[in-house]
Amino acid sequence: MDDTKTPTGLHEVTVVTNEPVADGLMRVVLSAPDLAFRLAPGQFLNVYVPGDASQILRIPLSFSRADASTGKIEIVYAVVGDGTRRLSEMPRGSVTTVVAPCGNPWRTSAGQGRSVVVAGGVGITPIVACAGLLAEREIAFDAVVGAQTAGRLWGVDALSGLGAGTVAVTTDDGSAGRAGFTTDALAELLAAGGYAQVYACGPEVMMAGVARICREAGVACQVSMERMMCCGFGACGTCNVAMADGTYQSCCKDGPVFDAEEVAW
Amino acid sequence: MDDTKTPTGLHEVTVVTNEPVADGLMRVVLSAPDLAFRLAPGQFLNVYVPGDASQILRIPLSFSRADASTGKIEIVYAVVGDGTRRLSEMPRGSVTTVVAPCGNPWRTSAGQGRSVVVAGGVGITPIVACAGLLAEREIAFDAVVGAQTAGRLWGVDALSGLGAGTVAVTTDDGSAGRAGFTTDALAELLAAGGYAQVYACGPEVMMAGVARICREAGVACQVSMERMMCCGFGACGTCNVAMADGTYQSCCKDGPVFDAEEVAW
Amino acid sequence: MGEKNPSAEGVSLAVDLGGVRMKNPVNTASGTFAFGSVFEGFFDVSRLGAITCKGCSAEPWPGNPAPRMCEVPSGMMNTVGLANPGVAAVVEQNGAYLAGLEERGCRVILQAAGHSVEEYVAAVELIEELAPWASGVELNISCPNIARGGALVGGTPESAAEVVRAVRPRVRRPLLVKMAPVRVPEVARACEAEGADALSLINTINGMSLDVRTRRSRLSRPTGGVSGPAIHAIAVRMVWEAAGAVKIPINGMGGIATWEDAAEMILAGATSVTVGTANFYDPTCAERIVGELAAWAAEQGVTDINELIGAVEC
Amino acid sequence: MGEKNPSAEGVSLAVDLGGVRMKNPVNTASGTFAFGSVFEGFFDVSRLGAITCKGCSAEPWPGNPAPRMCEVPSGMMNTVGLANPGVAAVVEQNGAYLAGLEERGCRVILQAAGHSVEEYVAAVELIEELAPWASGVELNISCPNIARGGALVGGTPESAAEVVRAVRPRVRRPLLVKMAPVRVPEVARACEAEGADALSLINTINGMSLDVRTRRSRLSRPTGGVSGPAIHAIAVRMVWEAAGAVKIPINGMGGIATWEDAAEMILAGATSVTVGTANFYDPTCAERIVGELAAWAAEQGVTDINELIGAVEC
Ligand SMILES: Cc1cc2nc3c(=O)[nH]c(=O)nc-3n(C[C@H](O)[C@H](O)[C@H](O)COP(=O)(O)OP(=O)(O)OC[C@H]3O[C@@H](n4cnc5c(N)ncnc54)[C@H](O)[C@@H]3O)c2cc1C
Ligand SMILES: Cc1cc2nc3c(=O)[nH]c(=O)nc-3n(C[C@H](O)[C@H](O)[C@H](O)COP(=O)(O)OP(=O)(O)OC[C@H]3O[C@@H](n4cnc5c(N)ncnc54)[C@H](O)[C@@H]3O)c2cc1C
Ligand SMILES: Cc1cc2nc3c(=O)[nH]c(=O)nc-3n(C[C@H](O)[C@H](O)[C@H](O)COP(=O)(O)O)c2cc1C
Ligand SMILES: Cc1cc2nc3c(=O)[nH]c(=O)nc-3n(C[C@H](O)[C@H](O)[C@H](O)COP(=O)(O)O)c2cc1C
Ligand code: FES
Ligand code: FES
Repeated sequence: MDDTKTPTGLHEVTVVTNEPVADGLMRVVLSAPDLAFRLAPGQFLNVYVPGDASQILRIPLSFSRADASTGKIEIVYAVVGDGTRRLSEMPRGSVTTVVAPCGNPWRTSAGQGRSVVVAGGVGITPIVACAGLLAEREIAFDAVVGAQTAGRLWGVDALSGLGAGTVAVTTDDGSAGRAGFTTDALAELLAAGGYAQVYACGPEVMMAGVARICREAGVACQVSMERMMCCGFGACGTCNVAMADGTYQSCCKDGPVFDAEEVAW
Repeated sequence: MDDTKTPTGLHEVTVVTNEPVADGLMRVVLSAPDLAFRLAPGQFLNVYVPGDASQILRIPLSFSRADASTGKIEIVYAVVGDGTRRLSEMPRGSVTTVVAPCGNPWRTSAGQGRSVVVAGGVGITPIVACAGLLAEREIAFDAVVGAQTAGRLWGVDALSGLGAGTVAVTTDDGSAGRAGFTTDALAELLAAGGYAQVYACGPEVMMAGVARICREAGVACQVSMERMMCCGFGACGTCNVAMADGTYQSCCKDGPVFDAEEVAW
Repeated sequence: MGEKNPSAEGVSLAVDLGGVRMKNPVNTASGTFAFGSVFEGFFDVSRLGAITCKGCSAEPWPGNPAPRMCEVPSGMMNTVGLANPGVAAVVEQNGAYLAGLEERGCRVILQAAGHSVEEYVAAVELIEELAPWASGVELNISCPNIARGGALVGGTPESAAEVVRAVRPRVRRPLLVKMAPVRVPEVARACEAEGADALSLINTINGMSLDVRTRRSRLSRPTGGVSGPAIHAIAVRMVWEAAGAVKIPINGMGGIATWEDAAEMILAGATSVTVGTANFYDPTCAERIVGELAAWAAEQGVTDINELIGAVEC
Repeated sequence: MGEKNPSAEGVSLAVDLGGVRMKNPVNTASGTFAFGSVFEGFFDVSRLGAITCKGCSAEPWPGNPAPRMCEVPSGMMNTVGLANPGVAAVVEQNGAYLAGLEERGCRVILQAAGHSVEEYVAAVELIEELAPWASGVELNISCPNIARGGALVGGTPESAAEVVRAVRPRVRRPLLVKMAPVRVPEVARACEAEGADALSLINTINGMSLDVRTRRSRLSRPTGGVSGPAIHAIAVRMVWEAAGAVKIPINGMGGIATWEDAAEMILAGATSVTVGTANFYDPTCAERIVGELAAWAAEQGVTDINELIGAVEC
């Protein structure tokens, strides 16, 4: 046990709003006064969605904002299966529980140089949280945001609002920003030089590309990984991530934020 | 296959209203224009309640009214477990499916003499349907309605409205009508003489009592039985009712209405 | 999406289940489809590849008292106890319908049950005599052997072999053996060695559900058979083990309620896919799965569903 | 409602699990509770009767690649593959916490895993040497025996007996044997005959779940272990069979998520009731069940929970 961290516990939360923000993307705001102030950007919650007892496990979700003063937590999530569909149907006022805080936050260091945050798809959620952290610590940053298509894009305004220098947008089909991948845009940014750190979250193949580009450019890189999870707090051992040194680490306890260098891509 | 009956099939239904009518008792009205006209009093429906895939089976429910002209079906049901609780939460406009018509109707005969309908608890549902049938066939009837307590009583108005001569009410605690059981009230009625037929639905122990009283009084008696059911149309063989002749019959295919004389009580 | 064959119409669905030639792989499980006719109000039963009838014995069996079923998470338990009116009555009541179903292109499999080798022999002999129209005979070896203190006939390779050996020469049609979900590879090999033409699995898994207030079983017997989605993953594994252990085809079942469930069974090695408990709550699903499997096969880029049997890559 | 003892406070909950003296019957299942400490943020772990730690081997095992889990109806499947850092590292990292937990009144059971008789012996010898504070040792015989082509160590009475026989003399504390869910009465009797002090069951039931689009397993291995409510009724039946087959106490588990599930296990014959998969999604449930069992016992009119063990009436 790392005694410096808030231990993971069970918290009651109430749905404040739950609404679409893009095609297939929802934003839920939870009221959780006893939890919001304990959350650090990059950590996640394991959310119980009541209703269907045939789906026993909770749903791990990152958050984009956790506001200690209002006690509110914002989560942007994609509706991909039955659990997230049922979550999307939880009306204002619904009460449920979350297991939180789970995992480790993004690591920034005082006086850190200019950074880039890179989000692919719904990876935007912890990236907005990361941008919030950078803003708070007054670390300058640019952003790259990618989506399949314009309709599924979300987060550009949020990142701009948090003070991103430039926000480069890419879509697979070119319907917004430039056609192509976030990695292309990132490579161009890094080629310009002057960056100290990259933070990325998105599909694993994207993060592998980001890691490679950063390694080549000699820029430090942290990634937020996903795994199928049962518990979210180190009890089950199912969320293993293969490390470059041949060992496994647990995505929920040792991650979800990893140094890209340490992951076996 | 009995070719004279509408075969049991799958029908889409829409919730029109779903509201409490007494403590723990709800009334749902379903719109089912292609089904309502096929239902005969005493038959039942096997209702799918969507939402929780861990409960795979449908819920067998009798109906109190099925109106061919409006296409509406009324069901009064008790909230006893998770399935009926979820049914009670289905709002107006919800669409689901029912397997119906299931089972055999009450049997009346032309020119039949004065009858008594006896309902215990939620057994009232098919008894209201029976009263409707008697009214339609212009067969005079009296009624006995029992409940645990006044707050759980429903159906007196419905039966009066259908032309019941007297409606005797009993409650276990005496909070409405007379304290005691429906069987006591029935025994008194039959003692007065002049009855040709009794129709009963309620807890099995009540129906056993009704059957005994009718046998002693020499009055014909039909009962509507309940069993734990999987299918409702003769596919599974789990709804067996022990008969006086030592055989089993199927509650859903051979019943739910049985001649009380034939059942092994 | 497969490119080769985007249209489900072009896919050949016919399969050969140990000599039972089915126009498509969809079958129904014994005890969950009665004798077929009660489903005609839901769909044209002849659209199915086959139906398997409720198990029947030479003499009538009353079965167990009520309650015979209870619910468990994502499943149910039953203790029907193989209630049936005996082969002769079954054929008398359902023979015309079932013979007609064969003519309509749907294979009919009759199931024989017994409590001893003699009873099995008596049951199959009656079926041979009275139901020449049926395409196949299934031997349910998940019955308790009364002479052996109620031990499952199909509980060990030896006892399974004994009954298949006795019955095999008496059945001139394809003989399927319906296995209990125990010691699968060993029992499967024993049945194959004795001449079974195909194996049907799994039967229900024995379970127990207690009312903790009354301290009694929720059924009229201490235990009952669990079926439905709860057992599906276990069933797929057993079908995969059986398919790896024998060369004869497998009739796969256990918790099939959707086309994905059926497709998993096929990938795991099932030649036919058999809908059981789902018939009770989703009575049109068997017929729906026929078309959906065709669409899946097309999507997988095959022209013949047989190419997908056992095609799991692992 | 029982009249004799309406208050849960008056009920004695202590049970003796083959020499492991638990203050109440609630235990946690190996592999679902890590080494206990991660649950301290949810409740005071010392409120439980016992905890069983993740299985560990003499040498570190990496376990299987991701994905190690997938969901199934009312359950989940895992193929963690007994990943563990080895007994020495486990004791180094968790010894202080676990010894402290014993002092706080909660029994600690360490679990030993192996791929061969030699590996089991090596694991228990290390546990004996390095973890004297633990109240009991559980032998997980649901591991594949590498020398026997991966056949389950606990798959037959003979192979189960072999490993228990080798390990028994080396364990000076209560020895529990964690059984695979196969051939339960026979394997149970074999373990008892070799000197096991208690039996733990059931371990996960082997299952298979396929992605029908990619035709691959949803796990990194073809099969995995099914756990959770889906297997509960099967587990209760197996506990009942085991309790009927042996005299030593049973540590019952499989899909326990509520006090009713736990009470069923006790009625079926379990001395202790062990929460597994439910710890993942309802991490406070084990502690909650302690109090709820006391209330149930009071309602049943007993003053000692031991009166309810095996008290099913059928
Ligand atoms: C640490 C962590 C943080 C996450 N943060 C977010 C977030 O902020 N917003 C968001 O939309 N999603 C996030 N996810 C993914 C999210 O947990 C899954 O989308 C969700 O569990 C799917 O549940 P479902 O029942 O709707 O879908 P299912 O029906 O269970 O599955 C649908 C699809 O989603 C995939 N999936 C299921 N579970 C996971 C999982 N744990 N990780 C990755 N893919 C999965 C399945 O493989 C399948 O392809 C996060 C996952 C992790 C592990
Ligand atoms: C032919 C028939 C007609 C019925 N008509 C009506 C009706 O008009 N109105 C009404 O309120 N109820 C009726 N019932 C009973 C109704 O089906 C059950 O109350 C319902 O299935 C309970 O579902 P649940 O999920 O809420 O409860 P569960 O959680 O499944 O069970 C709660 C309690 O109800 C009992 N129960 C469950 N299923 C049945 C069943 N099939 N029959 C009897 N008891 C059961 C259980 O034993 C338990 O005690 C009828 C039953 C049958 C067989
Ligand atoms: C109510 C019921 C009755 C059954 N009767 C029989 C039977 O007579 N013979 C038999 O071999 N299997 C019988 N079974 C088992 C099914 O044929 C099937 O093997 C099992 O239910 C698993 O499939 P499922 O999960 O799709 O239901 C019965 C199952 C149920 C639920
Ligand atoms: C993720 C996971 C890991 C497990 N690891 C072990 C283990 O190391 N040793 C063991 O004996 N059982 C292990 N089990 C099995 C459990 O201890 C338990 O026997 C089984 O899950 C059934 O109980 P449940 O349904 O309550 O989970 C594991 C189960 C799960 C779900
Ligand atoms: S999800 Fe359970 S250990 Fe990570
Ligand atoms: S409920 Fe299935 S046969 Fe009656």
